[in-house]
Amino acid sequence: MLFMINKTPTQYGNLASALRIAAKGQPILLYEDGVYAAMSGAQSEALLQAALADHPVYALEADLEARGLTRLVPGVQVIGYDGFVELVEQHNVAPWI
Amino acid sequence: MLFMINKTPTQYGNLASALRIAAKGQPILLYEDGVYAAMSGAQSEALLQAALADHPVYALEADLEARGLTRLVPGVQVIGYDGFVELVEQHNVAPWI
Amino acid sequence: MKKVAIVMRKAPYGSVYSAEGYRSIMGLGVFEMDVAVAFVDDGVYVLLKGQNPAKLDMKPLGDGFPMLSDFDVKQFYVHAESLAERGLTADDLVMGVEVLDSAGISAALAGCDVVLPF
Amino acid sequence: MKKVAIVMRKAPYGSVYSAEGYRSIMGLGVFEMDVAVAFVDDGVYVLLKGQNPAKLDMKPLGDGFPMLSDFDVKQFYVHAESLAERGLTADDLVMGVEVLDSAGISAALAGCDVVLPF
Amino acid sequence: MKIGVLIMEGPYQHQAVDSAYHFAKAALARGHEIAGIFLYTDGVNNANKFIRPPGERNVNGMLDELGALGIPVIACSACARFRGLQKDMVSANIRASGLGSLAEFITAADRFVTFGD
Amino acid sequence: MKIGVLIMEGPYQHQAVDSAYHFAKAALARGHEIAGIFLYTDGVNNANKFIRPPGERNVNGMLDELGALGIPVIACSACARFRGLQKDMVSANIRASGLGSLAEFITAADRFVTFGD
Repeated sequence: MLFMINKTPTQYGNLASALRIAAKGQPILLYEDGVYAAMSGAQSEALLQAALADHPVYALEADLEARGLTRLVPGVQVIGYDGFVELVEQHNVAPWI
Repeated sequence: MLFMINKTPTQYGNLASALRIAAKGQPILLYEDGVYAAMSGAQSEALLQAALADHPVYALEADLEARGLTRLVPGVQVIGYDGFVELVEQHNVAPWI
Repeated sequence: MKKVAIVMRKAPYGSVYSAEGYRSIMGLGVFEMDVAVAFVDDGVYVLLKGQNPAKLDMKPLGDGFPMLSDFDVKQFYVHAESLAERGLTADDLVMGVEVLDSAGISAALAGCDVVLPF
Repeated sequence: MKKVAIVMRKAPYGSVYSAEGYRSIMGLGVFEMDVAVAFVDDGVYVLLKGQNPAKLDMKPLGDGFPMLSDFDVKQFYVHAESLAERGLTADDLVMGVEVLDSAGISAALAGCDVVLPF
Repeated sequence: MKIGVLIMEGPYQHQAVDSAYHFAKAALARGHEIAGIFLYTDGVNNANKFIRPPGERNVNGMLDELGALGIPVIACSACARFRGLQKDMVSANIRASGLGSLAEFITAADRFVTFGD
Repeated sequence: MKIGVLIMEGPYQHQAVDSAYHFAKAALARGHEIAGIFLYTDGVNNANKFIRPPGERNVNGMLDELGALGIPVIACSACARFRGLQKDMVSANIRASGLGSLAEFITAADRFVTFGD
């Protein structure tokens, strides 16, 4: 199951909620406003570190670039839409929107 | 300044944000999904108690009834749309949506 | 037969999502599809007893759920932590449901082919 | 002359709100109106340097803000705690702004007749 | 008192337009004047006269009713172009116009309330 | 692989339809088939052929382009009635139909992805 997160972790509970439900090893995709969770130095980094401890975490490149996000938490894997499709090939999808 | 909150306190940061910005004594109106913050016994009750310590807190009756909310935190003042208008008569409005 | 999970995470009335989630359960239930419904986060509010949106000129939502069994939809899961955080118990809900912990919800979703979020 | 505060609390691109907030600043600035802009919560992301939504086929937003002074909009306030929580400093922003604590933002809003939220 | 209203979400998807309507009716009942209702971003979709909800409240009808009382109800013309709302789709008591109308309502109003998401 | 797509938000207000479009294009580029794109709730507003954004991407054009490739793009007919989207406003390569189409797409698809708010 691929958990898809499209909201910021600073004003919305989506990422925290997904981390309660997702089983260890299931991947997390940050896209749209969800990519802000990948920023290093933010208070929400603790949440992302918790995610990385149990899950592969991906962030969509087009959404990172749009928002000017460059300082990312190490371990987050930046992927394009083709990588997004590849994840969907491998997993059923749980849009945690 | 009347701070208007229309989101739940459990998945959205709106109420917490308004409480940082609102000056002591400025009223808070819970309406739409914001009325869930008025429920007693929820974990978010601590946030509402903090609000009540510094602000008059109002909740819109039509929205409470729609959602079946009856067990309210003591101190929350239930008002109709006419009460909403009365608050707007007395204050400029900051919709914290 | 495809197994579809309707996952409700939003509160009712403030947005159309929960009402449309309900309509999609009925709509998909009439087709050959194995539908499960999970209530997580603010979605647990959808099942709260005593909803009455008459003053908003809207239709009540919660009371419709017990009737979904007529559409052969019988798997209803509620997330225990989401209930507890909101100061709610199973007695506050319009129907009997299976209350599951996070691992239980996770397992229920893992058994489905499709997750539709509302 | 009416004093209007545009309060930006949402992140850009995910929804239209910040883009329309920008358009409303320009639109109202040409009329006889005293416009102040406050960036709070996720709204501080609107001013982040280096935005490039070319791959989304959208228009970049942040770079437009320094030009708003041409429309006589010159009061820009950023909430200090919102910046700090996001690991950002004033150097990360596209323009010089007044960084205010919560009491400062509160006072700025209290001096306005109208708050438009975006 | 004169009260201005801004609506930023469309019909049925969010409660915003419903809240705005009930607020406006209550304001009128308390003897206030509504300086104007400006429909912005998705709010313009409420102006669509072809809205036909089977067995539910008609959100366009509700706003049009306020327009029929003489309240200016204005849909942002730029937002309308972005959303495919053409002039002949707008109900009788609503008009399309620019942000100047919003500025006008703000100028005229003693209080101003925004409803959105 | 066959992939189904559901879109629950309208043009410009949210990024959902843009994300869905870029995802679908990438899926096609990787050799997949799109079983169908279902436009639900505000998603039906993307079907409006009168969308004319001055100097910006045309969201209706993007979905219509996918329809022209032979992908079924279906707007929920009940949601369309609630939102005033009439049949003659729907662009050439999009059609209105019921939830049966959504069920059909789910049945046909190996994977199913929803975009919304």
